[in-house]
Amino acid sequence: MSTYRVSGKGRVNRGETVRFTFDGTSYEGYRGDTIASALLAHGVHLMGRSFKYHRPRGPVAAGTEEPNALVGTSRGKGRFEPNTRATAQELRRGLTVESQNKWPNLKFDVGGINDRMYMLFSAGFYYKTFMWPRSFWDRVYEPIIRAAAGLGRPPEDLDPDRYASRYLHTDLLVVGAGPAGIAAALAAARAGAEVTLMDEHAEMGGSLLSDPDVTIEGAPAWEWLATQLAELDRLGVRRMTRTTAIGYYHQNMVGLCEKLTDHLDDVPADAPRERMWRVRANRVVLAQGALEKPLVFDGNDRPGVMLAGAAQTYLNRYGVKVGDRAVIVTSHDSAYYAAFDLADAGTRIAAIVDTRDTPRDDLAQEAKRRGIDLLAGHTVTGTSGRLRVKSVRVARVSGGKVTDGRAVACDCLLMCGGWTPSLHLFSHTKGTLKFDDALQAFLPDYSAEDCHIAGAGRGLWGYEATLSDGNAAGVAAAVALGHEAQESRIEVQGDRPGTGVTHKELPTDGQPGRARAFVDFQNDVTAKDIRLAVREGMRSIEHVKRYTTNGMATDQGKMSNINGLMIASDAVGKAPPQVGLTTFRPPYTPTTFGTFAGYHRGGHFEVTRKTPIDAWAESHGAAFEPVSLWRRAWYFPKAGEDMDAAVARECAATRNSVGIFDASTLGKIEVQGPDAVEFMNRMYTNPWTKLGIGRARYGLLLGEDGFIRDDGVIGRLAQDLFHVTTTTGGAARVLTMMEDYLQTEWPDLDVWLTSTTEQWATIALNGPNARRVLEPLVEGQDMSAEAFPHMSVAECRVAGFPARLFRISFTGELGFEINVPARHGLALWEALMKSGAQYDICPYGTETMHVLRAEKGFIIVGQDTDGTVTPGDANLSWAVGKKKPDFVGMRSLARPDLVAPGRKQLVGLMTGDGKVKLEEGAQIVADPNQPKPMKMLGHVTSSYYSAALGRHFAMALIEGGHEMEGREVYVPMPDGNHAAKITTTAFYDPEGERLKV
Amino acid sequence: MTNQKHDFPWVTIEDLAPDARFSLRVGEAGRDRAGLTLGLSLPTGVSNVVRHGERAVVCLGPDEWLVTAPEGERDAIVEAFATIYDQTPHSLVEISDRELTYRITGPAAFTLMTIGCPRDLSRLTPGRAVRTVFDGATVILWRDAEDAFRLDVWRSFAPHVRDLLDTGRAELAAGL
Amino acid sequence: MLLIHCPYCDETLPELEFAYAGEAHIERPKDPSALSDEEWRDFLFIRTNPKGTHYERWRHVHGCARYFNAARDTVSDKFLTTYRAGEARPDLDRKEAAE
Amino acid sequence: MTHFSAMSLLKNALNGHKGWREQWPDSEPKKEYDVVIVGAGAHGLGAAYYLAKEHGITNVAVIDKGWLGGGNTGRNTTIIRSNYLYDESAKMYDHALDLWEGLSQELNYNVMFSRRGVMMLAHNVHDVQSFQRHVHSNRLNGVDNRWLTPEEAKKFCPPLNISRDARYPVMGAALQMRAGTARHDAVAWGYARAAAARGVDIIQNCPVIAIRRGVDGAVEGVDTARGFIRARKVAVSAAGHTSVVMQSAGVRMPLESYPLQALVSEPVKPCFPCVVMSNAVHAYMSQSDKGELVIGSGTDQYVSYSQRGGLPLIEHTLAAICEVFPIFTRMRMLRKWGGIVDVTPDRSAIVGKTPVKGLYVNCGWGTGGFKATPGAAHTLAHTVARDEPHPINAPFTLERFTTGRLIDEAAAAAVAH
Repeated sequence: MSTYRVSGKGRVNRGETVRFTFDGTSYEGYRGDTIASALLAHGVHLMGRSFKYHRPRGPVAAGTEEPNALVGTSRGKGRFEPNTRATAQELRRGLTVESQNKWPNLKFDVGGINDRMYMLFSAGFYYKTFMWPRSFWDRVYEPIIRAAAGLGRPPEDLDPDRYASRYLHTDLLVVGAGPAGIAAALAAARAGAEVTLMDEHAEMGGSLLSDPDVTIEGAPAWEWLATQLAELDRLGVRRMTRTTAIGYYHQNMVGLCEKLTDHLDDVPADAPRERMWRVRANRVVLAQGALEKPLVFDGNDRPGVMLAGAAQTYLNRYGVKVGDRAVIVTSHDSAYYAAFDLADAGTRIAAIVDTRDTPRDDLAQEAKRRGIDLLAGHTVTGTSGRLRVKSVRVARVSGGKVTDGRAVACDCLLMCGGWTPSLHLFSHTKGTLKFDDALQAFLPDYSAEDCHIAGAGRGLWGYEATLSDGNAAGVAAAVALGHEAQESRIEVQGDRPGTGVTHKELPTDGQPGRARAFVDFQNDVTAKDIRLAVREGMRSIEHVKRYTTNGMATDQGKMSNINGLMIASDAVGKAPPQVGLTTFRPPYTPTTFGTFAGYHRGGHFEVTRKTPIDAWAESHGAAFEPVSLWRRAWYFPKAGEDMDAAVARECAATRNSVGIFDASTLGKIEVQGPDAVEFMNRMYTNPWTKLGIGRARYGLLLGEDGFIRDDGVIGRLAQDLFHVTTTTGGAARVLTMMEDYLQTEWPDLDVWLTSTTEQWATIALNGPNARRVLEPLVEGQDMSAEAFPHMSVAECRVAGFPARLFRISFTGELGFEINVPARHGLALWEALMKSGAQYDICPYGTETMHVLRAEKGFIIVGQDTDGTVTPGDANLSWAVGKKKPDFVGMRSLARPDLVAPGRKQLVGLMTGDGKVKLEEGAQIVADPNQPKPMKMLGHVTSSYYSAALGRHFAMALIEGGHEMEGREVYVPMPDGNHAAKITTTAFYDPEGERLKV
Repeated sequence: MTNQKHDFPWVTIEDLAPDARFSLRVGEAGRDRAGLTLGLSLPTGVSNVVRHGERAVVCLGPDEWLVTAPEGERDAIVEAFATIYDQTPHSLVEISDRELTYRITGPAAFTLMTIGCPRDLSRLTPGRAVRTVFDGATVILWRDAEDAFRLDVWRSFAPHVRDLLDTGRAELAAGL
Repeated sequence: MLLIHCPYCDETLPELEFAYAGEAHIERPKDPSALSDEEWRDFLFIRTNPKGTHYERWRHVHGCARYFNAARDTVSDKFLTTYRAGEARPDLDRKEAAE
Repeated sequence: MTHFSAMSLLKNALNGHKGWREQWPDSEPKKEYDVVIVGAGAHGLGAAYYLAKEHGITNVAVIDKGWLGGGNTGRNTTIIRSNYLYDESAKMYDHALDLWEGLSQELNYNVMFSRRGVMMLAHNVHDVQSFQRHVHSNRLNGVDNRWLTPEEAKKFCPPLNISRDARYPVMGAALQMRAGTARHDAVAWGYARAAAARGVDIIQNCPVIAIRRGVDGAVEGVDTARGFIRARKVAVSAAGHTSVVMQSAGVRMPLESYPLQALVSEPVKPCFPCVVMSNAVHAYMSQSDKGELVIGSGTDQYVSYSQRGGLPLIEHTLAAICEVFPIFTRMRMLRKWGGIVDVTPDRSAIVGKTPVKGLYVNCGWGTGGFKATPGAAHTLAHTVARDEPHPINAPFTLERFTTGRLIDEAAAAAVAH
């Protein structure tokens, strides 16, 4: 069945067959195969369709740089992913593979019509048309363009897999376990360095896996490799395979993505699919090797046309020959070795077409020995074949003329346009590159990070050179880490050194304007597209890239960038470095969102803070609302109640008897020290000096810009000790702000700040019966109105627990806030519920709290203020110490616009009959019949139904509102314009009689 | 981590019973006196721990110490510090209920900590403790031994941290 | 993610433990009320925002909780030095020469 | 200028595309211009275009240190909307939106403005209040914006997770149907081509070293890497680099430059029909015409010109995307990149005159500059031509930082642009 499998070749496990399907057909491969190698073993080259022209395509590479052979892969519901590289995905049992971007099927694709009309779809064609008629863009053109674009189909189901992450600190990280990387790791580890070595493939060895016939230090390559890996293990080197270095970040932080289960037949329970390693390395060796370049000629994209090095890899690593009759076209010596290996494995080499005039003598001899026709000084001008290449047109090039064209039959065409040093990660560091004129390649220049580049990444070629260079890099890294080490040369017999030349598109005897010479295979960018872009004024490579989309496909230019640059620089008439190289950007290969999200999915996306009383609320049916990171009980609906009904009941119960509320989320800060009062004076608008011990006061905090930032009740427990409370959302911000001033502006103050937010559970008890519920539980404090008046604080015991007890009210009712150590919060709650049972004590949530405070005109920072509101705007001038020399934000209150008339000020708003609920956020106008855009006076900040008032009421910020009391304004809402009268914000018990108990 | 599978992925996560904990803040001038009050010499240098009987004091910042003691010693400590306040101004705030504590022990404890802690833990040698971050939550991380850690986590963040520790433990058990 | 040396802990630690806190050496005026609107604006809002060495504040928020100062190159993001709050702006040329 | 049309495309297709000429010349600087604009992003190029077209001022140079459109123009996630809260912002962005709608035809360059609708998700009661306030305010300002229930939001954007159990449940959304995206490069190129056709010089790879002022304090011109260029009016539109350029004229700015990252996924078939913004979760996403999911990340915390950006931010961004759209965990990130955004203390732009005679500035757009492009360019041109602001950019002064009359969208709503 697998006619192209070569016996005795490859590293796949012939003892273990693995069955999979491709477009519904079942195939067999071996353990260790990729999808591509297994399909090629069955003679299947056609694996995909290109992006724009829907041209039939086969694999051109044998690694993650593959632009053509992209497939959808699946292992069942929720485990489908598009755009998987068939050349990198290992086979596993039951793997389902589908081809992409075709309809109805891969062999006959209607989208191929685009290919017939290619002259219309030139670079940037869409910028020039689809503009008329104007309305057609939305309704006709764009939907068509969109439907045609995109490669694979998107995932549709929830992903059952997990993703993980870890931090790793290492002395030396070696990226790439080819010959240079292994040599570097070994040299450093031998010198005593702690080393991590990683590689994106399933096994280490890099190009050695494709070159078994070289002899290193006296041993055959694979034997040498096994020995080295064993020694690395002995030396304790951490070796990671199937792991890609995706990005190189600041100060030697490298992100690695390790694929853990995609190659496994079965996924173990609790096993993550992929893991992000955030590695911090003291030194880094980048040994990422080099990528083979395609040659650019008409028809260079047909299935069966692939990189020579890829063919060599399929043969030696997977034991698959990619065809029976091959033509090689090359500008580099390396392809000769591919040709020889294939010839030795039984593929007929119809010709080696060398674009250079004088091939290396020894290579020519070797070709001759094998009876291979060597055509030096030749070019390829075209290919034929629809779903597989059938023949290649070769021609002589002399004196710039292309002559003597003839067709050579073949079933595969192996090309090599030289090699590009892989400098992606180096480029992430903002390291600079310099163009090497001899190599016609960019090489690393200045490095911004502590890293070394080794091997082919530095433009070196041949095993002795790269191995020795790797050794030198490992030694250099070890020395930099403080170890002693000596460089040594690693000797290689039967080495495969080589050089080559770099081309723009190959010369042709055809019409260049008609040539379909592809540069970016996936995005269907041809040489003439690039020349057109230059002709249209795109002179920078970034412009060329963006105009043509060259290098923007899923291989991110690994195949196309340098060829594109060569052609662009030729068209511009400048040297390549003057035209520029587009920046390589992370990730090195596309990486799943899941890997980046890691553990932060579902319930673990972000912390959900819960109070000690949360569990009680949950078991009593509370509805919750998120408030910053907390979840808070919103209301406690009884059977059949909606939110409005529940809130009305909770409000009434509290006003009529007693309500209980979990206020534990309030921020709490202990301010202690001899200068505590001075510190408070400077931070808050209020004066604190005269606040008595055992007394509490409402505190208002501004930003330095004069606008309200936070508020809360502050109790003085001792001469030098304040218990500060903040809003729930403001807790961390306020403490940060206080620390900032204390540490950097006023370090002379003797005062210390400690967060006690979570030390205390805080329960608010409000209502005329609050004292009756509480008093029986209190020890050590006289609870009478005389001994413990409104705005008092005391340390005592409540329900047997040590407590800080406040008599304060955010409702206008007799109110207490009891703070007990958090572990006792729930017990206290239950004790109060029990004590309050005879008064029908009613638990209430944040919504009722909001209504009750609004009835009293108390603001919620962030709801009735929005970062542009001053104390005066919010009716809080009384909270500003008039005699204080300074406090945070005071100077800003005197800025021109903050004292100008027409500021938005907080007022009450009452509609006529009280039946209308003004929407929060609704805008206020003087004349609802004016044309749009209307002059808006302000907006509704809070709006509720009040059980106590028997009507709806609202608060609003209105321009000059304080001067407008009694005036009528309008609130346009979707259901019509509502007239409303401006009032004060003291809606309920304006004289505060209810507190006098 | 293909060659690390032989690591015995064994790790235990325990909730510890609360002890008495205080945040102690005092300037340089009062440091000796404050130490004396605890019957020890306050450690200087962030991450250093000094123990005295069952009391342990870790230096968290230049003027900040975390004091831990058996619950029974709580009142004595409060009273002792109250008596020195006038001569030695300081701030002693009880935070026994602010944090919950997990103990993580076993050969894989170190690896488990690396799922949430960005620090180089090899530099936190046994016997030391620091305030740091674990999966976004501020924690006090104690390294009691090579393979024994403790995490003090703010009460409302603790379930989040615990959840990740449990996930990590399951991952280690799966061998991947 | 940057690595930052905390001058109080004397350790070089990951950025995740730190919070950036804006430009350094902008001292709050002793008597803000004496300032003109323009002077007050300069204090509140005007920032150097240099392309090059930036003197800035950080807080070791998940650590010793101290605010401190740093000189950092905003082009490379590399820290040139860090120093304690209240210390004078370091002479970087001299520092370099000494090292 | 060759007119672009289906006919011209067809004609050229038949002759092998030999007829296309350069869309704009790569000009050498002249000794003197009436106006020099520093920064050849879409804002600067657009201002040059409107100077020429609406004010008849064609002796204009747009100078850039690199290639045109290479800054934030070519690095943003192309979201266009105008449903801002404050009248000042709503008017500016709605003015821009009006211009966006006819821009392809006006420039004879398809900028692919796609009215896909921008949906902003509310995840808590505060969000609901804030977005409702936007909806109300926008309605009275004549700006399209409406409120959707979670179910309506899901219908509009099927990948959305509206489960009540989500860590950040969707409690509703504000939808601006007129909003959408455009092809960012095309905007720069379209303005460049149209400006050049009217005689504007576009000078690339020519860093401005300093703005030169005369003894009277007024602007005299700019010193560049290619020598001094005289001009009595200079407009700085240099985004993240504005502080540095303005400093050379002795003007210190209320600006800080932060690294901002964005990313795209591999391309897939259409699956995401609109733009979704979730400020509470920090997720911003749309799908490009090419099929890539385009995702905006946040700014790093520190001032930087490195265009680098850290890994934790990307991790958080993609966690946020997976929270709101959990079916996308197996999608792959294709590339991420960084830009430098200039941010003012109130997160609103500065467009207008400066204390220096002849010096104008357009900056401080933070993460929201792309959507403003035609509006900013148009009002900047007006300001430069008349030496007084257009009513629409009049509130966006430098003086507001002295008077305290800030336009603080972020404080008002905790909303990112």
